[in-house]
Amino acid sequence: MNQNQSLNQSLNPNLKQSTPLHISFRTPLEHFTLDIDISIPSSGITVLFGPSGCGKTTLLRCIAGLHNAEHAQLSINGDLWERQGCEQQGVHLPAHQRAVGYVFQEPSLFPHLSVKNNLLFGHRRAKQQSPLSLEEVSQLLGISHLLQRMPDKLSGGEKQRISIGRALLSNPGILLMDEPLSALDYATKAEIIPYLEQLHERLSIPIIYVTHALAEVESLADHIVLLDQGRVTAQGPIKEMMLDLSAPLAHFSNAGSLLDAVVSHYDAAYDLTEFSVDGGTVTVPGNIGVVGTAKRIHLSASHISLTRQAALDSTIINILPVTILEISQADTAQCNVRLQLGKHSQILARITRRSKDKLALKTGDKLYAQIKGVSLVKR
Amino acid sequence: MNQNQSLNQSLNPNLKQSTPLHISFRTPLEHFTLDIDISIPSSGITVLFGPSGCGKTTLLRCIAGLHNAEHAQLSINGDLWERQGCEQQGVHLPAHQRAVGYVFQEPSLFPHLSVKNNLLFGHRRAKQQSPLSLEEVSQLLGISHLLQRMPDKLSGGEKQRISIGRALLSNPGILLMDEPLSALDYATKAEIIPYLEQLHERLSIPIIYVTHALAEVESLADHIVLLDQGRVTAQGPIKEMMLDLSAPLAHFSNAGSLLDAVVSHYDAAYDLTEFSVDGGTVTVPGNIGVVGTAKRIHLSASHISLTRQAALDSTIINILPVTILEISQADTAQCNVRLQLGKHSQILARITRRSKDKLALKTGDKLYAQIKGVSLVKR
Amino acid sequence: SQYLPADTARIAVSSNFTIAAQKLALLFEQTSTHTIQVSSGSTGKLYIQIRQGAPFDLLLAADMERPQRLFDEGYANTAAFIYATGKLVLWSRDLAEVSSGLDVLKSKAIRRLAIANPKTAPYGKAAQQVLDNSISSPYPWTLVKGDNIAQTYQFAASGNADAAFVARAQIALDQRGYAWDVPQSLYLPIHQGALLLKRGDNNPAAHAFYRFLQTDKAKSVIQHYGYISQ
Amino acid sequence: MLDAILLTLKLATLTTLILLILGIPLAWWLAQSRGLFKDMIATLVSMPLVLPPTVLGFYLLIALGPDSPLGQLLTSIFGAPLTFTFSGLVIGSVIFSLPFMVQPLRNTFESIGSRPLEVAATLRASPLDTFFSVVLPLSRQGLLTGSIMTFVHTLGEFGVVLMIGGNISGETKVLSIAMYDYVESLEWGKAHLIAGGMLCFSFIVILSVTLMERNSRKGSRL
Amino acid sequence: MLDAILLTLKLATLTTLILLILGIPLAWWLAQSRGLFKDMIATLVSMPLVLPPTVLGFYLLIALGPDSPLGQLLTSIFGAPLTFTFSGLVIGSVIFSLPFMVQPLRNTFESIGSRPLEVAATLRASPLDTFFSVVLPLSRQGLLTGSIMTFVHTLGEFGVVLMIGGNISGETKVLSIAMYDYVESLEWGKAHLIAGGMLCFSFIVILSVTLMERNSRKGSRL
Ligand SMILES: Nc1ncnc2c1ncn2[C@@H]1O[C@H](COP(=O)(O)OP(=O)(O)OP(=O)(O)O)[C@@H](O)[C@H]1O
Ligand SMILES: Nc1ncnc2c1ncn2[C@@H]1O[C@H](COP(=O)(O)OP(=O)(O)OP(=O)(O)O)[C@@H](O)[C@H]1O
Ligand SMILES: [Mg+2]
Ligand SMILES: [Mg+2]
Repeated sequence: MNQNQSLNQSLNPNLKQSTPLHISFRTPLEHFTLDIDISIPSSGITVLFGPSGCGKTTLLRCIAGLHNAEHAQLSINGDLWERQGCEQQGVHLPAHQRAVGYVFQEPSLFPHLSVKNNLLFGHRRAKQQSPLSLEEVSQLLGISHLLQRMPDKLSGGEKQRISIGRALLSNPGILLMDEPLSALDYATKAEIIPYLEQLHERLSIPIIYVTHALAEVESLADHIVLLDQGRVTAQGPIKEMMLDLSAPLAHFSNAGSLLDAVVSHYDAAYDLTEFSVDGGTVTVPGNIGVVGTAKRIHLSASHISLTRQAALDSTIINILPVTILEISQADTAQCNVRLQLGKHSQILARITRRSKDKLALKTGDKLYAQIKGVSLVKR
Repeated sequence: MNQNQSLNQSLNPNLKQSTPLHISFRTPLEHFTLDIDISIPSSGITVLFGPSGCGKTTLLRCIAGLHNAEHAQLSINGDLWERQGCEQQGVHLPAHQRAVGYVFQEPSLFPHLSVKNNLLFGHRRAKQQSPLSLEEVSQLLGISHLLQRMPDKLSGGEKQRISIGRALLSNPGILLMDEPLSALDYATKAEIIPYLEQLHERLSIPIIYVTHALAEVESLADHIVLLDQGRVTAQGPIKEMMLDLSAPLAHFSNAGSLLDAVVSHYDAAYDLTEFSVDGGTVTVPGNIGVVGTAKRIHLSASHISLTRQAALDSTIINILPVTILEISQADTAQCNVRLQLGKHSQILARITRRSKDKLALKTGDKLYAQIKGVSLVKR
Repeated sequence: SQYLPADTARIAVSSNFTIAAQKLALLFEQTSTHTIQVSSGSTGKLYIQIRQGAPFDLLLAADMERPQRLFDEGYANTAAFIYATGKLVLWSRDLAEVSSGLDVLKSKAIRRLAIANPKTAPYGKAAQQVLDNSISSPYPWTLVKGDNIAQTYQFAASGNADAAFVARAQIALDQRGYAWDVPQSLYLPIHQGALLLKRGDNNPAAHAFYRFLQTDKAKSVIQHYGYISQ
Repeated sequence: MLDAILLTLKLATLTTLILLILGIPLAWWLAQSRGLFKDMIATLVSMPLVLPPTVLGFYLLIALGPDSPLGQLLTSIFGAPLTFTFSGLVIGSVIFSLPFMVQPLRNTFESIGSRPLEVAATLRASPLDTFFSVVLPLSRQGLLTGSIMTFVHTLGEFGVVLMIGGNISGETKVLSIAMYDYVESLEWGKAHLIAGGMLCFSFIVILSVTLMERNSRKGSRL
Repeated sequence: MLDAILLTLKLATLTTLILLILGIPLAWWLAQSRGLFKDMIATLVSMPLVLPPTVLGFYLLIALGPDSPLGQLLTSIFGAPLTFTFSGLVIGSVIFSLPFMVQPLRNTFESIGSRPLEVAATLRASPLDTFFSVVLPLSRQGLLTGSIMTFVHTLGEFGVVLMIGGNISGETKVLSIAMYDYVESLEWGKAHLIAGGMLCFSFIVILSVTLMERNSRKGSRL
């Protein structure tokens, strides 16, 4: 049946794009068994998130064909890459025939090749010409001045950026990135993240991304998979997952929500961009893009305060009318409040239990959300 | 003169503690020259902060005696470790005679030793018995279950924690840590950071700490050194540096300030701890400590809003009266506002230029600071 | 290729006779159109090689035993003839006493005596016979054995052995040291056999050289090199 | 004498080349995940060293000779027996020098570890491609050591060569045999000359190769 | 015969041990940062292989003999000349097998790289301590290869041994000489026996050592 499917898809390239990736592995590790069975969208960035040693790297290795699992089923972009341990005939595409781009957790440059030849190693071997060029990628990763160096004379962050570039240039069908930005400074990250965002659209390939940095989760993720001790504890589209008060994300100390927004005005005098969001406007510093540009905005839950009346003489510039949809305990001291914004949007606020009682907040109350801490993230 | 000094100090061990570390190196790198000449306090945590490839690792290597600089002068805890390239007689303490604990940027466990023997490698060779025990350290780093494993079967984060443990157990006189927490998840970091904080007090040794994570800077740093292209661009005590509107830190998007606070009350019903700070009280979720405990609080500048009147029906629980000391442009759209709090404290707020003009804020104005986003950091 | 024009013969020569054989080949070539190629080796090796098809036409062995065996085994059509008989000498680089005979072997002057390996070298066998006939063991010196007669000479010539039983041929051209000719009565004669191999039967050059060996001219050369040749 | 020099160089070069061709795949196979069978083969590779060269030559002579099935087979293939020919010498030298090539190569291959291979695979390099573009360049030191040891050993070897070659000038009489002959026939002056020449020559060749390898490595780092 | 077997084992074991003691520091020194001088020494280490064993033996015989200053010195130290003694054999074997030990060790040492040494230094291990607690354990494969090659080569070597040993029963007559003698004197049955025995013995010894090393390595991973 699965073979039929992949047959169909190779006949119809459009269909191929929309087939979800099916990832299912079972393999024993030292202290527990990695046991994963998920389907993730075939486009966009899926973030793998979980504590140290929970099996993230092992999962990526399974997908890349570097770790042999006892039970496995893996279809990527409609092609069956692996099937082990079930009744049907085993399939195991060797690693070098899988079109993955893998950024390893530990820097893994070839010591005998210059930076340039490292970058071009996969590029030269790609089945189809990569739409990215060496110049573009090295420009963007800030490594143009390193091209002639040997890897042993590079700093940690330089090595990491070259690994990223090498994977990108190999024209992969799926990108596996294991904490690719961990050794980079804030400014470099801030340059690379938007590039990664664009990338998966330009190349229209799925990206599986491991990170410990919630900031990266929020700005990059379309889909999130939470792992613990080798098992999936929750997964889903990031927007929904962040708003699901029973899911783990809402309990993190830096919970938040994402909002779709369209640039509606640019105030050149103050260098402020105004977005229209469902149910109001949000103003953000800087010139973000021409009017009409669609963006995604991240609102940190603990930086949203709720008031019964809109304060007027405050430096808070973003004040939106909201309605309480749900209140739920976040920890012993604090509550998460899910709020309706406009017709179809929802945002999350984190307040102390005491404030909740003091203001006697309950479902259905109409309030104003004062928002500090807006950050732009995507699109 | 320097020799006199170190002579004096060896006679007077108390004096030794308070001699600042003198670190001065000049060595050519590929694209620029590392040229550093700083004095840092002999206790507390000094954070080295700077973009990828600016020379942080090289500086640590110089201090550890792993990189030979052309010009060098290094006195640690009152002992002269190195003197090169000046008129006086050269001194170069070999690396193994320098009591450093070095956590390398890349995991560097001995592949032939079990985790336990890796941890004990330096412990066994320490001149004096380390005050830390294997049990304590491995407990705290969450690696007790790994002791019998070989390093090739560990995850990236596990390796990193073991490297930290190994350096701690070697009973160092100075701890050099190169992005020690980069591969760790939020929860693990949150457990280790307070431990590192305690540590430098218990062991009373200086720690030089490289990181790209501002959260780590804020929670750990006593002193900060900013590097760029091999040169020091700014340095000083973290509290002052954060408030110095002309220094680079105040221009980062996540600028903030630190406040000393003492636990004054615990509200068991709502699980809230009240701190008294200079000029008011600040309430924080959770049970932080017994009344009287001194702590350090971090206030993120962009999460402080300023109002002319205190809003009463808001979920914001921390509202403090403040006076504007200084307003300065942070970027084209935003201002940093330095505020006087109580008699001796200062905090930083970040507002849009438009709000500043709308509220006609100027130096001397008395306002209320509404604070969301209080985080506890230290002590 | 290993097939030579018919007027070239390859002769396999026992190591101890190499120099003499080369001289003989030179003389032979002056008086004929044929060419001779000399390959040397220990007789034991040559025997094995011939059995394994080595392209030799003629064998000049160090003993009679192995040519005889080759003949018996059908590697030759005619039996071997004695082209030379070796003479054993007791030789020392530094000790003049050896010139006066075997008595020196009973004195303290000799700490190490070298002979060739009796198992593999005919001169060794002869030297062993001399010792067996004239001195009772245990010997007052250490007996060291060279792999062949050349090594034995090297032991003594380098001063590592005080004296050695070597071949007259080895000292014939070099007047260094002190030598004593061991009486023929003390050992069985060291007859060296020449064998025309089957391969050489069809080779005019081999035949010609085989005949040349029996000429007086050849015999005088052989004697010149320290062998007895009738 | 020029004959012998050329023959020696030809033999040493050919042996080294053939051993590179044979030894590289063998060593690579041995360096991959181990098992009892592989350990046994690896042990067998060292066996040529156990026997004295002459004895090994003796057995090779018999094995390649007209009485053995192998010898008969080879004779029917090559039209003539391989014993007492240059080809026979090459076979003998290859067998005898096998461990000199295989052991260092195997160690170097093992020291590369699996990471570079994994990285290459994720960059779409087939195992063969990986071998040539990653494994061999990372094994330069081992290749150098193996080649030098093989070359030098072939220069100096004479036991095997004497036995299966038969000391035929222009065909199988190499320098080591010539040197041996001179020592045996007490022409020490000539022996000294050859020994000195060979030592100087090898010293210069090996040193040059070492320096060239070092320079080219440095060059590739620029 | 038992004499010869014991003597052979004693010689091979002693040579291997001595070469471990001499070769390890030499290889380590060579593996450290390179220079022309080191490359020259490294090249010299290979030189014993260039000369045919008998010729090398011949020169050793002269060098250790009573005419040479070295020989006189050694004689005055040991009370008697070393030629034709077991000690002489050991010296010869050590010189001749030097490259077998040093080359693999040097390669392994080089493949360790500087990182483990740096880590050890920051953990207060002196260079010597680092050498024993880090370098040697990480070089097990090279030590094994070097020891096996040396051991095996000493078993099979007879050219040098014959020359400086003088084939004295119980003192310098080792198995390889015995084997050679049997081949030369056409007692092939006995030669086969010794050759077979030596091959089997070495095969078993090497295989066991290899397996033991593998197991102990696995063991230390538990
Ligand atoms: N061995 C070396 N020789 C010469 N230059 C080097 C060497 N190692 C690194 N460099 C260069 O020196 C500069 C500083 O390197 P360093 O490793 O100290 O940076 P870093 O501040 O630690 O960066 P990162 O945050 O990326 O680790 C970089 O430009 C790097 O390319
Ligand atoms: N080769 C291996 N064989 C067996 N177990 C392993 C191996 N490598 C890692 N493990 C164990 O498997 C578990 C998962 O490892 P993995 O590397 O996948 O973790 P991770 O989620 O990537 O963690 P980190 O964030 O620390 O990198 C860990 O407990 C680790 O100790
Ligand atoms: Mg990992
Ligand atoms: Mg660094």
